This record gives sequence, C-alpha cells and structure tokens, in this order.
Amino acid sequence: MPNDNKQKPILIVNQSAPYGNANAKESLDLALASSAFEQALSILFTGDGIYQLLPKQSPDDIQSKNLLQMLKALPIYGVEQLYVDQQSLTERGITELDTQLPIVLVNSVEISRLYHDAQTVFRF
Amino acid sequence: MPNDNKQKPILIVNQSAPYGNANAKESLDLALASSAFEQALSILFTGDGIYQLLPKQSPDDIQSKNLLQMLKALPIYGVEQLYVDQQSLTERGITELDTQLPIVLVNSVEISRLYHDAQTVFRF
Amino acid sequence: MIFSVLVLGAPYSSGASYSAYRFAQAALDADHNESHNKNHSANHNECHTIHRIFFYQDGIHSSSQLATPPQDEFNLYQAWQDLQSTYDLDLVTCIAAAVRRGVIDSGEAKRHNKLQHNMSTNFSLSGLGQLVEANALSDRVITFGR
Amino acid sequence: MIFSVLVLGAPYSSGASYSAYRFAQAALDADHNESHNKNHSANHNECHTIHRIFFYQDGIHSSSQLATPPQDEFNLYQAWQDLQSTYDLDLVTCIAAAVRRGVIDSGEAKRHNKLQHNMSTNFSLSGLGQLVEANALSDRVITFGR
Amino acid sequence: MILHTLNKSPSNEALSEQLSQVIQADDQVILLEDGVYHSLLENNDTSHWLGIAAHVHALNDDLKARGLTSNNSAIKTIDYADFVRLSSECDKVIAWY
Amino acid sequence: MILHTLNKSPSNEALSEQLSQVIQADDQVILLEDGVYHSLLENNDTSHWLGIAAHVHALNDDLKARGLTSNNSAIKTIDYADFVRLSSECDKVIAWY
Repeated sequence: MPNDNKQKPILIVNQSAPYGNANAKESLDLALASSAFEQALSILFTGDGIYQLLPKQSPDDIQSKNLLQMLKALPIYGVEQLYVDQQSLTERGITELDTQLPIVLVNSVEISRLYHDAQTVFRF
Repeated sequence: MPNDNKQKPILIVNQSAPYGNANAKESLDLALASSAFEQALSILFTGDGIYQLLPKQSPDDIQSKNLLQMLKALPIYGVEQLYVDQQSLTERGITELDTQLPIVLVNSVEISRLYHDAQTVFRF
Repeated sequence: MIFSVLVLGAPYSSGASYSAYRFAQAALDADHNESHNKNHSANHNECHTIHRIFFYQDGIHSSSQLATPPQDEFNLYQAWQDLQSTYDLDLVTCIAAAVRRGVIDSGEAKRHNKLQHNMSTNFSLSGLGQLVEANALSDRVITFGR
Repeated sequence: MIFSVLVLGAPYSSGASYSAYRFAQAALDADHNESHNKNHSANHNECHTIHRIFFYQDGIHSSSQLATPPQDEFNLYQAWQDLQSTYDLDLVTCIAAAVRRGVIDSGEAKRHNKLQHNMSTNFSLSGLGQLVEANALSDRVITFGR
Repeated sequence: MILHTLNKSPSNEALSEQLSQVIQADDQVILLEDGVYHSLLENNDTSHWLGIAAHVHALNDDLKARGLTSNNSAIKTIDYADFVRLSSECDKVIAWY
Repeated sequence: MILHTLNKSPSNEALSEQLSQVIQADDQVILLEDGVYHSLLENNDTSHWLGIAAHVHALNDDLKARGLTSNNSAIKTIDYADFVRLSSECDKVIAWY
C-alpha cells in the first residue's frame, strides 16, 4: 500500500455497480488521470462495486463500453493491485471474479487501514 | 379513496426527505397540476417521506422555500387527506407531525389498497 | 394500446433515459411489425401508439442539443432526436424542471434575456398539465425512474 | 490552510452544490475576518485559501449560464458566479463530464460544430488533471457528494 | 394484475421492502438495469416479493451486459418487445426505482 | 484524526455500515443535509459509528430547515465556520454520501 505522505496518496472507492450510472466509468477516468500524474493510488471495490469485477460482461447490446476490459488495463497504467472487500463478495454470494484482474481480497481491518493511509479519498 | 376508473385515479408516493433534493418539491408541483385538472388524487407519505410532515420546518437559512407551508395549502386545491405510513413513523421514532395537516394514518394493508386502487402511481 | 412514457433520470447519471428509449423503440416496432406480419404471435396482435413521452426532474437533460458524447460511445441525445423525427413523436420537456436546471429553447431564452439556448427542436417545453393529460388519455403510463 | 473543493451533485437534484457554496463562502470569510480582527478566537487564527473548486459528474451543471430559477427562489448558479468574481476563485468544470452532459463553452461549441453554448464564463473547462493537481497542492480536499 | 418494474440492486433494501408490501401473488415483475442483480438471489421467503410474485422476468440485454446469466430458474429472460407486451397485458405498470 | 461528513439519512443503512467499518474512537463526524436526521437516533451500539465517534456535530441551518432541534445531547450544533475550522484541525476529511 502506498504510504508516502508527500505524495498525498489517493484512495478511490468503488461502491457502485457498472452501467446503471456513470460512477464506475467516471471513477476509472479519475484513476487513469491520477496514474498519469504518477500519484500514489489504491483502488477499493466494496458493496455493489464488486459487480464491476464479474467476468463475461458484454454490454454491446446496451450500447455501452466494456468497463471490465478497461479495468483490466489498469496494470499498464501502474495500478498493480485492486483491493476487494471479501465481506461484500460473501454477502452477495459471489464466488467468481474475473481471473485476469490483479485482485487482493481484504477484510474489515485492512479496509480501515486503506482509508487511514490515504490522504484523500474519492468515493464513486 | 378515489376509485373511479374513468378518471384514472392517481397515487403520488412521497418517500424522500424534503430539501436534500428536488423530489418533495417536484412531487408537490405534480400534485397541484393534477388537482388543477380535477384528477382523482391520493397522496401517500412513506419511508423518509414522512420527514416532510415534521412541524417547525424553517428553511430560510438554507435559502429554500418552506415545503411544509406548501403542503398545508393542499386542501385548498381539493386534496383533503394525506395518507401517512404508520410503520415509517414508528421505525423513525416520530411521534409528532404538524397538527395543521389533514393526516390519515394507514397500515400495510391500506397502503397496498392505495396502490391497487390507483390507475397510475408516481413515486418521488 | 396507447402508451405514454415518463422519464425521470438524466443520461449517464441514470439508466432511465436509455431504457425509456429502448421501450419506446420496441413499442413502435411492434406496431410497425404488426402491419406487415399477419402470422405474428397472438401476444403481439395489438397496435401500439405512444401518445407522449414526458421528461421530468433530471429527465429533462435528455433534450439537450449541446451534449456531445465521445465518438466511440452511443449518442442517446441524437437517438431521441432521430426517434422523434422518424415517428413524429410528441416529446415534451417539463418547462419548470428544465428552466431551473438550465435547459431552455429559443423562446425561453428571449423571455429570460439569455443570449443562448440549448434545447433540441425535436422536443417542446410545456407544463405538467401535459403529463396529467397524457395519463388521462393513455391506457398505461410507463415510468423510468432514476 | 489551503483547501480545494470537489462538487459531485447538480443543483436541485442534490444538496452538494449548495453546501459546497456555503463551505467556500465560510472559508473565504474566515480568511477575510482574520485580517481585520486580531482578537479572533484561537480556533480561527488561520488564513484559509481555496486553491480550486472542481465540478465533476453531475456537479458540472452548476456552471450553467442558462439556468433560471424562479424569482422567489435562491439562484445558486448566480451565487457561484458572484463568489467567483468577488474572490477571483478558480472554478473548474471537468471537460469530459460536461461535454457528454451538455455543458460547453464557446470553444467546445466551435470544436463540436454547435451553434450555441451554455457555460458561464466564470467557470473554465479543463481535464481531471486539474483535480489531481488540486489534491497535490492543497492541504485538504473537501468533497460534496450527491 | 400489476406489472412491477425494478431497476435497483438488492442493496437498496428499503425499495425491496416497499415492493414486498404492495405486491400480490398474481403480479409480475420485470428486472431491468441494476435490478437484474436480483437474479443472483435464491429467495423462498414468502414475505419477500421474490417469494410472492407469480412471474419474475429479467431484461436479457441488461443481464448480458453485467456478466449475468439467470441461473435462477424462477426468473425468465425477456427482451424489450416482451416488456411492451407484458405492459399491455397487465392492468397497470408500477415502477420501483 | 479523521473528520467524516455524512449527508444521507439513517435509511441509507449501507452507507452507515461503511462509515462504521472505517471510523475510530477519536474521529469526528459532521452531519449535513439529510444527514442531520441521524440526530433523531439514540445509539449506544458500540459497533455503530454513532456509538464510536468521539465528537458528532450537526449543521444548524440544516437542522432548523428540517424542523429538528438536536435533542440528542451527544450531538453539537455548528455553523459553516465551525465546519471550516474542524476541516483544518483534522488530518483529513472523508465525505460519505
């Protein structure tokens, strides 16, 4: 986890399902902008945000861009780990996330630490 | 409760607290428009919508119009009864509503009947 | 069957506008198919019309003429305009909801001394009476909420 | 202390824009009071500046030049414009979020072949880099969400 | 017989409760947008709308977009033409959002 | 020490749960907009943020608008100048909405 205070580490929290509104897309845009400016960045998926990580998304027929494909590109931009709230998965009965994503499951204590280690938190 | 099918009775459901967003105000605008066209109209307050009925609202300092005052004018426009979900009051520990409003407390069965008697339901 | 449609959410911020568009398209297609296909299933043997599509609350943003989605994304604003032209639909934007949110036609621009306007001419500004009337004259009002 | 402010909700649909306006006003007032009142309480003995106010997601609608609230209602759009003029604030509207939602300045209008534009000249369109930079250069980013 | 449409995920529990209060056994439900995440639930609770409604449908385009296939056999996938047809077959349509 | 701002009513339970997960005993909370309805609650539950946070404040203008007076003695009413001051005194500000 990035923890260099001079760099003002950013935590982006995704708590919205994809496609139903612009949150997932506009969160990703901010993540890409942050990494373009070489900011220390962590990304957490929690609540309905974990739906962004389901495999086999195919939004062609609702004429949207595939957000999962865009998430898969994050490592190219230097975002090496995506933190995923284990409890949110359990509550939703989700056992299978996309295998190509660099996922790290986190528990309640680790999530609290992510918030406390960040200088700024953006929630979507 | 209005139940003349030719008149297409309308049910307006208020489930939003006032001031935080436009729902309460824009619901009221629709209620006034409906009564101006002499439509059979019922109005139900449920969930956070019951907060619209709290006495002593004083939104001058957030530079908003007093929505409670506007609700009090509804009888002038022919809306004689405001249906209020008893359970929503209980859950929120609300014991006191504005005394000048023509309130009728309703239970779960009566709420279901309001929905079934309406031809069109508008929720805010 | 006569439908009217109520749209309460803005493009991007809500799926309401897109879902309403798809519903309208399907209702009008069903109507169209009907006149050409006598063997159509019994379930589809009804002619549908859309009396009016009313845009209220944040739904009014669908009538923007100035919105420009990226070229590789679906342009829902343009799609509504095209659907209106094709079927001569009555697309009504609530005037009170729109003026306070910044969507105005040339007439309102004059009235409020604004030098610019931003509403598509495929939509018309009118009052909530148009929604009440649509409800009275339609068999069903289908709402697409935020 | 250097603040930046992030606004994510539209006027009417959310309290975000109004609360952000009140916060900005209070931060700038505290600063102003400070220079005139040496006996100010210890809690207020800091000079505050607002580096930037960034409007993202539905927050971009605050920068509309065409919104006209009823005359008996508070005009939050005008209030932002006045606050900008008074304090020479840097009000930045996210260009990507705004263009897809229908808020554009004269430059974007030209670029997209639109005959009209609707953004207040008290705001400027720019990219998300301006939010990232604001975060890097401010002590606190205060977010007002939908 | 009422057709209910639902466009929010199960996380919006207050909304599901309101629908559960109103729905009757012969009513139908269409899941659209984020409402389709309800297809991940198995619910035999007869006080919950999912355990009450005679017929629950989910829009196929919205399911596919989100990587869902309805493995809940009680939920039937439909297209927008079916949505229009069901709207006309039911007495009225109530939207939950 | 973190300053948390909360602008939604207790009906948004998922939001309160998220905040409860993150908050620590020396953190502070400001209730604004519909968040001020939390002042109607009496909560001694030490797993809920209202039972955890050292100091909970509510914006007076938002309380008054909604007809509320904080009869919860644990909640202090403040104005926007206090909001600004608390923002600078805390290490960072996290908004819950």
